[in-house]
Amino acid sequence: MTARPAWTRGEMLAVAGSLQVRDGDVAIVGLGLPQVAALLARYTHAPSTRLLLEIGVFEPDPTEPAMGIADPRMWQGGSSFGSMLEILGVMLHGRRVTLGMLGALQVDQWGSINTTEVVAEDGSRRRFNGSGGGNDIASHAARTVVIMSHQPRKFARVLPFVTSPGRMVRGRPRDQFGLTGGGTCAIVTDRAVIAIGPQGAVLDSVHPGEDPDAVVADTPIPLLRGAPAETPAPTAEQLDLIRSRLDPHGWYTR
Amino acid sequence: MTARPAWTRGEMLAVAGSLQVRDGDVAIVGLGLPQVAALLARYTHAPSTRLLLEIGVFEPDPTEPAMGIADPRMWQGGSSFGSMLEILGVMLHGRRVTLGMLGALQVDQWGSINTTEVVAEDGSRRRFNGSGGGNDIASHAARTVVIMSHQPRKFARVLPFVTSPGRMVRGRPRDQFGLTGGGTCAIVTDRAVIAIGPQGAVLDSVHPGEDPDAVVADTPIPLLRGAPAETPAPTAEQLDLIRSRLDPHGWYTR
Amino acid sequence: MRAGPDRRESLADVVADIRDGTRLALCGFAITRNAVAFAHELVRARRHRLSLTQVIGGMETDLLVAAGAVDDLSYGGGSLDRFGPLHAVNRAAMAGTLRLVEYSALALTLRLHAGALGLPFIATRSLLGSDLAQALIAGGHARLAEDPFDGTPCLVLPPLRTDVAVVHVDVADTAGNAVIAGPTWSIPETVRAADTVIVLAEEVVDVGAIDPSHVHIPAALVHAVVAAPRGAYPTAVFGRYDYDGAHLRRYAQAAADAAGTAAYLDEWVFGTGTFDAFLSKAAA
Amino acid sequence: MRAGPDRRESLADVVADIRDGTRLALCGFAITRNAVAFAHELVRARRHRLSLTQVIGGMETDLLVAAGAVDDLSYGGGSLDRFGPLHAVNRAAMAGTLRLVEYSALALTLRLHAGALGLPFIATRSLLGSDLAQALIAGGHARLAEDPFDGTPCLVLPPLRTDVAVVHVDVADTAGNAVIAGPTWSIPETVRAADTVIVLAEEVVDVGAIDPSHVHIPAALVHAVVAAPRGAYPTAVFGRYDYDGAHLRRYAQAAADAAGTAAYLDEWVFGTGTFDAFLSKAAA
Repeated sequence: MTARPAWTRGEMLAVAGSLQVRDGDVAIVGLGLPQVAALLARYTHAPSTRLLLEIGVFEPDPTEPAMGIADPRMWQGGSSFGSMLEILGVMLHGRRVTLGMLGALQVDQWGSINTTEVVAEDGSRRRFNGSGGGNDIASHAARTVVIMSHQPRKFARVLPFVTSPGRMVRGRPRDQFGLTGGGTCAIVTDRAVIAIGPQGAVLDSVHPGEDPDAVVADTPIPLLRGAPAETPAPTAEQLDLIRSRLDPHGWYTR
Repeated sequence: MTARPAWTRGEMLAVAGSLQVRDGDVAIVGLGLPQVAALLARYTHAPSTRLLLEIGVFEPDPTEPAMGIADPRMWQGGSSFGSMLEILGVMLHGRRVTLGMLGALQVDQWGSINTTEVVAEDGSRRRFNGSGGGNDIASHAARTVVIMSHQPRKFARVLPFVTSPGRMVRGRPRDQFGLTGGGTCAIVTDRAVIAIGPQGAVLDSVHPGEDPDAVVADTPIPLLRGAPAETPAPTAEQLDLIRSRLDPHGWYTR
Repeated sequence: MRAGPDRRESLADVVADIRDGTRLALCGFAITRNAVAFAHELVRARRHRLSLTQVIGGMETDLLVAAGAVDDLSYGGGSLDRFGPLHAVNRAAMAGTLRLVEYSALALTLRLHAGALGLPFIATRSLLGSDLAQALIAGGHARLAEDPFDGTPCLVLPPLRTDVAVVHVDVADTAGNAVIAGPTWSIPETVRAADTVIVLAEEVVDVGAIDPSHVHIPAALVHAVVAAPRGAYPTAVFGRYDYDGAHLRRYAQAAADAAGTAAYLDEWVFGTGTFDAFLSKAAA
Repeated sequence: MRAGPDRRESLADVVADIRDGTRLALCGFAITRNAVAFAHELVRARRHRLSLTQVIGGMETDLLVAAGAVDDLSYGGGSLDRFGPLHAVNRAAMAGTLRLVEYSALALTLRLHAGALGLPFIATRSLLGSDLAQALIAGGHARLAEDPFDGTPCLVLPPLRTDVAVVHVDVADTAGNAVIAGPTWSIPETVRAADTVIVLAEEVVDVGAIDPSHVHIPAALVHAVVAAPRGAYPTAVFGRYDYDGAHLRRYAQAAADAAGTAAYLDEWVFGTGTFDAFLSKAAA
């Protein structure tokens, strides 16, 4: 019997996501959990991380949780405000961004991302939000980390739509297309961290209490099981930051 | 015997230049006399002219004479300040500029301009200020007017250097090169107005007191004499504006 | 400084000048700074066959599509942030009544930037390898090319211009010089790529009241200035008012199906008659 | 808002980091906002073989060339406005000791813009038909191309980046967020195309003292902030101080020949030892 963990799956996801941030990263983050994970990193092990928001905000320091990138709460404390061309153009396309953190509707084994449309089992299509800056971030950031919940339908060997390219696209390495960034290096879920390397997807770590085989079974893409580590459990400091400051209403982590 | 005119050659040049401005023009003006001529037009027959300065000034309304485009006196009263990319890019290259007014070291019979280097009779070369925004203005303004003093050495059938293209370059119409603006439509000097049309240079008008034949003799480019009109003489209002407001120290017109 | 032309107009007047088939650009972003007052008036004027361009779609986009005003939409995606997706856009696209041309946010911004600058075309390394690029190339909106200097693959995009851009700003003077507080996303490029720019402003001030170093949209580009206090409601305007989460949620729920969408438009757009009445009803 | 890193450095420190052969970009324009304090320090440090880029050259450019610090200069022309031409630049170019690569002001700005944005290349319709284009094409700095969408001729330019850009601003905070009053010509593109940005500021303020909506150069791009009050003298800083016409005239007269140039440098740059001493001497 396992003791009931002292954190939610969403909290574990935010913490595991935050660990992908390296101190000194220049990071562009997408809507939702990536925002929480990036801010958590900045308040803990990666204080000199510089955050950028595609809407045109440099180094925000929000004091309230936000409903998305377009929620002015997220821009509070910004060091300067500019345009999207400044963030996605000068900073990102100009190769000054070391880390992109993105959500995904679906991913494949090379970390390519679909945020455009899904196809149900009956063949019907359903549209979603499209790229926004997602394609640009996945194209140009030195590293891209995908943050999403771990549901089998969110993994696909062949995506119905490649919104944003991973390490390989259509069987070819990404640099053959002229892409400048390094591509997806990790898919962080609420159960595990899947590293995307030259050989494809590798189970890098499973979160405390998760069984690697069960995770693999619920991950319907080619995935090297290997001998995954256990993801560090959330610390009291991390949980306190999430609960008191970053997501007090539990919009993202509960 | 002619009575001594009640104005200087420079004042006549400023006035003749100003008459090239049409009310409603969006005009980019170069350093010196073009500034005086454009402002004179705006204060007289063309009040809704919108002036732009390549340095990044919209609609300046200076109250003091300036030593050039980079003299902050010239920016006073600007409606807004922006960048060169805004003026030479969005406004000019984006085809919103109807009139460019430029000085020139030398011109040819198609209104091409040299502001880069001249070759003396002994073959020695002498460098000048280069293009600045001049090439861009001559390339993209719907009409370009050259304003300069009338000296034979400033006219050349074959320029030693084409800094800015006129109506024809190297024997080919300008649009064959992909240029978007209309090219030079007039060369205004302190003796005459030379129109540049599909057939080349035509003596459009001579200033009061000038002999058309003498002007042609001092204009060593192919020039159709025809039956030139007399340029309207400066009015008292124009002279007063020049002397009291636009060029009180006579830097440009005396 | 001269007084400058007085470009003030009423919302009704500027909407009257927009014809069916206009290539319209909007400047809102999800739940912030949407030209909702303008969108309402356009819906009530029953304009059709608009060709819409917007880097990131939001409530204004969804309202116009919901009303059947839009034939095609070029965008870089969109949503109501966590309040929901653009239901009307997604439904119309699935039904085939709306032609979608989809970009990344940067790629569409670059097309507008090229349009603004009059560049013959613009090259990027975004979109490469994606299905977005495949669809754009198939539609004639992009081409694969080689960098002429180093031979590497890239994507070239044609400039994009529109007839009219509508933007909601904080302050504008009567001549059109406009100021935006906070981030400006693709507003600079969108307004500069339009032949006609309509500025809706929270506050309209005299010429001379704005520091010329702080102007985001120069008067030389602006054709009409419309006083529209709270005109972005229920979306947010940074430093002035928050989005109304309850109203956004109400809209997102209604827009989830066609009947709900029609009922929302009837009640909140057609039924109110004016934006002031809409604001009063929403505040009640 | 967080305090941000403290990027303040002394002028001597930033100049010490600039090596012979550096690709340096300057941001002055003729007689306005030249980084004269920086240029003096660089001359005194006897740097050589610099590769200089500046959209419009001015006094700072001429001083560095006069001191023999520059091997090549990419520019769009330049002058001291009515005070004179860039004598040292023109003389060195004629003598063959300075390689000039000449553009129009827009074309060079576009190259820097492409460098800033990481575009593979950028297309323009400036320069077409001119001898400037001929020379650039011959030098590998431009190519004729066809618009891939409509087949019309245009010119394509490769992106241009530099190692270090130096800019004189009005106000900067200690983290590097910088504000410029008045027009900004090609400063935005020049600083964004550099790997390292050095900001010289009339005033250095605490983080938080600058309205983030008014920042022209975001701290994320800046590597050093140097307090340099009156550091643009004898050129002008809009709203703060005028150019010194008498000193500019003195320089232009001296620079008309090599001996006068050397004498000017000896007296006003080497002889003063520090920029403060130069300011005191000039005010005497």
